[in-house]
Amino acid sequence: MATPINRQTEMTLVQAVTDALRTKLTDDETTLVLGEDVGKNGGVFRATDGLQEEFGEDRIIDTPLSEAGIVGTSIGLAVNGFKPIVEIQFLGFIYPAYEQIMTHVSRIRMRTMGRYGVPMVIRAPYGAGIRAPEIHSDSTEALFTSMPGLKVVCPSTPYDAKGLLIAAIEDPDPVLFLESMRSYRAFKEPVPSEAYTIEIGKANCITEGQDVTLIAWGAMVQVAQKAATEAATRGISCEVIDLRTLYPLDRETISASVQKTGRAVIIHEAQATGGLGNDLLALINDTSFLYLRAPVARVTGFDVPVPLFALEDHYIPTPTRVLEAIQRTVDF
Amino acid sequence: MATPINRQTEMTLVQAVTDALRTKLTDDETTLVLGEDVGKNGGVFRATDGLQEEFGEDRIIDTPLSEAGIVGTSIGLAVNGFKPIVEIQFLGFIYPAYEQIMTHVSRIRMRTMGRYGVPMVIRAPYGAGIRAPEIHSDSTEALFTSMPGLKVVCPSTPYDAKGLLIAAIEDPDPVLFLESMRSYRAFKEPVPSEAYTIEIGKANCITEGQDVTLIAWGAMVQVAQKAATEAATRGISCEVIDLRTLYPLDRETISASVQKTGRAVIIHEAQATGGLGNDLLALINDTSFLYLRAPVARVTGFDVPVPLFALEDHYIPTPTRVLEAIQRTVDF
Amino acid sequence: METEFPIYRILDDAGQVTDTSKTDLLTKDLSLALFTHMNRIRTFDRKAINLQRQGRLGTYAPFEGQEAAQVGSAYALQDKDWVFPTYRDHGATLTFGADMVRTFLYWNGRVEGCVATDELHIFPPAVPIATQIPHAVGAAWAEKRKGSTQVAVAYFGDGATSEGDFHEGMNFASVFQAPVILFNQNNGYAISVPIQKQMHSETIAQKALAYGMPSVRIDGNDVFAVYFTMQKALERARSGGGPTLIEAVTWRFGAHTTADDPSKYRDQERSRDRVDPLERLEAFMKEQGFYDEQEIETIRSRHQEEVEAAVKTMESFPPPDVNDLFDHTFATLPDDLVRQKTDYLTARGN
Amino acid sequence: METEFPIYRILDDAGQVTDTSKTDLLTKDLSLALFTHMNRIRTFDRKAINLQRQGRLGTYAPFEGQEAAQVGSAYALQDKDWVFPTYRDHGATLTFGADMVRTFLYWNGRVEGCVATDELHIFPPAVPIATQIPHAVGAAWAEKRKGSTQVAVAYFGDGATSEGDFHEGMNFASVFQAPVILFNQNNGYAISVPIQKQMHSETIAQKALAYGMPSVRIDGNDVFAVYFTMQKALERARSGGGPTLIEAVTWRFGAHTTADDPSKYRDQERSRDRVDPLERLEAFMKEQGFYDEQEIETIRSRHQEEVEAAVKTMESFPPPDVNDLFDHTFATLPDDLVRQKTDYLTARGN
Ligand SMILES: Cc1ncc(C[n+]2csc(CCOP(=O)(O)OP(=O)(O)O)c2C)c(N)n1
Ligand SMILES: Cc1ncc(C[n+]2csc(CCOP(=O)(O)OP(=O)(O)O)c2C)c(N)n1
Ligand SMILES: [Mg+2]
Ligand SMILES: [Mg+2]
Repeated sequence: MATPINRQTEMTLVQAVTDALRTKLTDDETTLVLGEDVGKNGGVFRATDGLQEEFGEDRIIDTPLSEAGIVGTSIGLAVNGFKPIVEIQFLGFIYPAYEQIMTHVSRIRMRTMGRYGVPMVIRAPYGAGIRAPEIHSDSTEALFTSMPGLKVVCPSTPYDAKGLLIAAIEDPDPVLFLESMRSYRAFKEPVPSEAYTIEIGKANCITEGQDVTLIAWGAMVQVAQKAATEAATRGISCEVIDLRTLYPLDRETISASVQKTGRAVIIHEAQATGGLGNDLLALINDTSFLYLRAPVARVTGFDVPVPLFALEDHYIPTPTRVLEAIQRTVDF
Repeated sequence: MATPINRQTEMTLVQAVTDALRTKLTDDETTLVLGEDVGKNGGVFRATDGLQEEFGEDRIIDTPLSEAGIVGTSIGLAVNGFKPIVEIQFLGFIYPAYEQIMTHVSRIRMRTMGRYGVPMVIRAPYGAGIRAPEIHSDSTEALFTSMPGLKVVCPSTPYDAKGLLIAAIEDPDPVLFLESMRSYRAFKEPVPSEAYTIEIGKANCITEGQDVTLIAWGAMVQVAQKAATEAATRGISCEVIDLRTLYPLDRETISASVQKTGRAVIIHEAQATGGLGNDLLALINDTSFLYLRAPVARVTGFDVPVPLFALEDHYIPTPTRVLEAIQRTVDF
Repeated sequence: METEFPIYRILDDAGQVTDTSKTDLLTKDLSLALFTHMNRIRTFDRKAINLQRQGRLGTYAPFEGQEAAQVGSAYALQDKDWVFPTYRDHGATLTFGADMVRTFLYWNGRVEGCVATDELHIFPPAVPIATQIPHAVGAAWAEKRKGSTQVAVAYFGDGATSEGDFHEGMNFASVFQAPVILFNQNNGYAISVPIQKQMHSETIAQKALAYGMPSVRIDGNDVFAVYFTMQKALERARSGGGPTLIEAVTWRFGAHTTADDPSKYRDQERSRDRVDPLERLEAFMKEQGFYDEQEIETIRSRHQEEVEAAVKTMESFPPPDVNDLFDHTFATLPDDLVRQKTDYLTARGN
Repeated sequence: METEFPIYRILDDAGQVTDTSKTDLLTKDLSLALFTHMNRIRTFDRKAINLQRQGRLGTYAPFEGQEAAQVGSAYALQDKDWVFPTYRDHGATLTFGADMVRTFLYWNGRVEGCVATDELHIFPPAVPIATQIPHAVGAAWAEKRKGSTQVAVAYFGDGATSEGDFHEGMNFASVFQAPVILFNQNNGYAISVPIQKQMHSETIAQKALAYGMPSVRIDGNDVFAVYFTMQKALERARSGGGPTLIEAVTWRFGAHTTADDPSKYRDQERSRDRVDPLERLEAFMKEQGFYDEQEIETIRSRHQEEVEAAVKTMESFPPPDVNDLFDHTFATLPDDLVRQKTDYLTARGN
């Protein structure tokens, strides 16, 4: 099938996910999509919409309601020639599969000295901000970035979503692919029709600036950008880094930026304690200590369970809170 | 039962755990011990040895091999008048219960606005260094310190073990109580026969020093102390802090120490990425930025799965590695 | 081993009595009481869907079609029993005595909606599937330890039986002979996944065989079958006979939630052909002469009023209190959390 | 539903044939082959315990008493099948073809011991209980997708049936009709916990009823019963008939592991009274005239030599390579991990 080069379509992030899945389902027969309601229903967010019609029930598989079963069975499929692309309906429902991911998905390559790998992608919508029911809004990425043997990726735009998802599917190692629900339909942008990849492990400096480095991912990138725009009106020039890959971290891009600006504000939805922000902070401590003109600031969720949605706007970092942190950092 | 005051017995850490359990089983009828092999067998490390004989099968309960079942059922017991003290056989086997801990144990108080609390203690041996089989040597404390609504405690001495465990059992909120296997029988010390508590949330400055603050917990406290002794011969004066409580962190003790010494080395068995060291680093960044004369150093496991035991000595931080970090920090 | 699991029913689809051994028990009082609850919760349910459509409520999980299962089971309980519902069981909790205003609040993302009325032991709805099953077992076990005759009920769906927590809860219930009722509403679907893809077993009831636990399969749309089966299981539990699994075969008429489009995965027209549990009960009542138009009309309008009043109260409820974001994380907040709270409130000018 | 689960056996305790329909199949060749494997793994097992006592091996999990179950099941497999063992199933994996030196290495904490020989598909032993069950289901499902006739076997104990992963694996196996054998060795104990405290069901076999899966309960100490039952299940799986649960009732003579003291929880004297599966087979062979003292002696000393040689090779194996601590975490190590490795090795003077 000859794909026209450079054709582009306006897509939302969730459409770009579907497009990436379709691309890989077409060109790699070993790929399978497994999950709850991914078939006829096309997934609760429609990320797999139309795929079962196109690729059949044999490749787009509605599983029982059983996260450990899905992931555990996919391990067996993965070591025996297939590439399972698993959808976990919401990140808050991945915990029943935690053991399988922790002791097997991430360790099988090490435990077999490379004889078996687990080329599995686990896709999971995450994050708050869409007035979802309880436990549907967790952003517990740090539970996975801290798991040796697993990569974690999180796109913030439709373009990145397609390129990163294809890269994740092609990766010989397991990748957790986090999709911000708030970003799913937040905006459209042109996405090339052909296959392309975005390298896992590389951050994206989306706005250059001189005074402060803002680091964010997923839905928080927009929050950071808004704060940066506002900061500009105050004469503060922010460099905005979209992390894209949460593990492994892009040490070069981050340290280069912080060494230039001398200041950093990290923004994430997860709570402060145990958040990925602390890994970034440690990276900056290790690489850029002498460049720092102010403590690294973190704007995060609070150290409380993600609340029911009536209070979620108080929980999620806002441009205002980011701006306050920028100002504090600059004023230090 | 009149307990003689100030009587002391030489005990190992694991004996102190048993003693604390016996103390609370005696004075609080709502306490129950649940776990795999905790009954006749007295636990695989003998932490519950003799308790079933003393308190009966009704209070010291051998459960099915089912961590989610143990924790899930204990939630029901806890909200309905009992204080379950759960033994998870090794921290590496807690993951099947991760969902129950993550979405229920830690959230029920918040979700019911305080109507129901979960006064549960989960005890788990953790850590490497005893040539144990695979998956028996994890130290994934950060998966729990990052969970809002849960406290995490880790004693490094028999005295602390008894006082902290009693405090944990008396706490109205759930506490994960981590017991270093390497410390279980490492040494004995006098432990008072009567009940006493050590406040949760307070660190213990066990050695005062001027040049560098060493922060450690569990088995790493001894490693830190050895390094401190060695450093002293080089004329470097180390302050050694035994963290005792891993969540909530003792901000005052840590920041006061680092503000005095201007340098910090954090030691833990878990891997660097996502380790609790990063929370400590963030705390120091937030409180003591201007006092720091060198980047905070971390001596940790590597970002790899805990290896099978033939390689574990390379994985676990050693006094030598700590000493190198101390020297690097002082020389910075 | 009891291994045949025919569907037990007292009324047939048309409301005719099929188990005549029960005829004497099917009194007017009982019929009317059950009808009243079923009509009340249906009124609530329809209103909630309506409010959601108008943007006055968050995503909502309707239970229309499952009223007999929920009312029949909850009505058999005693006040001091424990109820562990899912997100679809507010019909049961309302019947048991949950506050209607708080039930609405729950669906508006208000944590106040998680807190049960007064002395009732109703857990907040379990959202992670099947996780409430071990909780119910533990609470029931606690009652047994106390020597009381109270029981716990875990509500769960057909899809929930696939989760490990279902299995571990069933096993604990049987090993410790906890006085718990495992009340399954088999509505044929877990969101879009039909039961044939969920399991290879013919019935859910037979799953109890794995645990040496008594079980029964009933017509969950026959409120009498539900009520009397539940009663029997409760008696067994209260008298030390241990747990029972009840499979109540039912049907959800509407969407999985208001965010769901069932026409993606099933023919909604044909779905609507099923016999409505309320209509079935009405047919029975009419046949027996228990159905007084005027009386029924009074009940209906009473429920309309009650629901409207509850909506009003819900909508004039004090706005969410940001303190609640922090204050219930621990019995006593750690210093650092106090600091986070203070910083946040101070910056917001509080 | 098949609901009675009598224990199927071909030989009785004394080695007398009870299922005479099988007599013709109980040939000398088969007897000797099974005997050979059983004797071989027992020799290995006893040596391993010995080495552990001398501090030449780490904590070790012995399987004495379970040789018939492990040999009978593994001997029925084809080379290209998949095996998912636990920490106690190296009797099965050795029979299937695992390397003896590597098996020793495993118990010395060497990751090399996790890597199967050549083309054999043997997963590293599952230490977290029951987690291997879904893996086996997935691997089997993959074979089915490829249109092959290969199967996967999951080995697991009685205690494992309590975990959620057992349940989820069983359900997937049945829903997707995976060609997998769920081979349970019910040795009566999970460490110290007797099966009566582990479950309320009379048998493990009956747990298959929950999944509409065929199952059978057999005397796991009768190597013929194990072998022929396994064969039948394998044939079913290979010909598209889906999964089978086999409950092989057996007994562990020794400790749970060398770190365990069974006298804490059971009478080891009485435990030793059980009929030894090897002795039972020997009795049969003697009765049939299959037992040639000299031949047997040759086999025994061959195994002694093999095991001694393996120990020697194990003990002269190259020392652990610190590179292996890092190198297999990912197919390509991330920069930061390379840095961690280099820093560490440099500081150590490498
Ligand atoms: C652990 C977990 N996984 C997935 C979900 C998403 N989810 C919500 S409801 C549902 C289907 C539940 O089906 P069933 O148990 O039959 O109950 P019903 O909704 O039909 O009442 C799913 C998959 C969840 N809430 N929890
Ligand atoms: C998830 C998990 N929990 C606990 C343990 C500790 N443990 C190791 S073996 C064992 C008993 C297993 O019993 P069974 O399944 O009957 O197998 P057997 O040891 O008898 O062969 C336990 C509890 C573990 N390895 N994994
Ligand atoms: Mg359902
Ligand atoms: Mg066993």
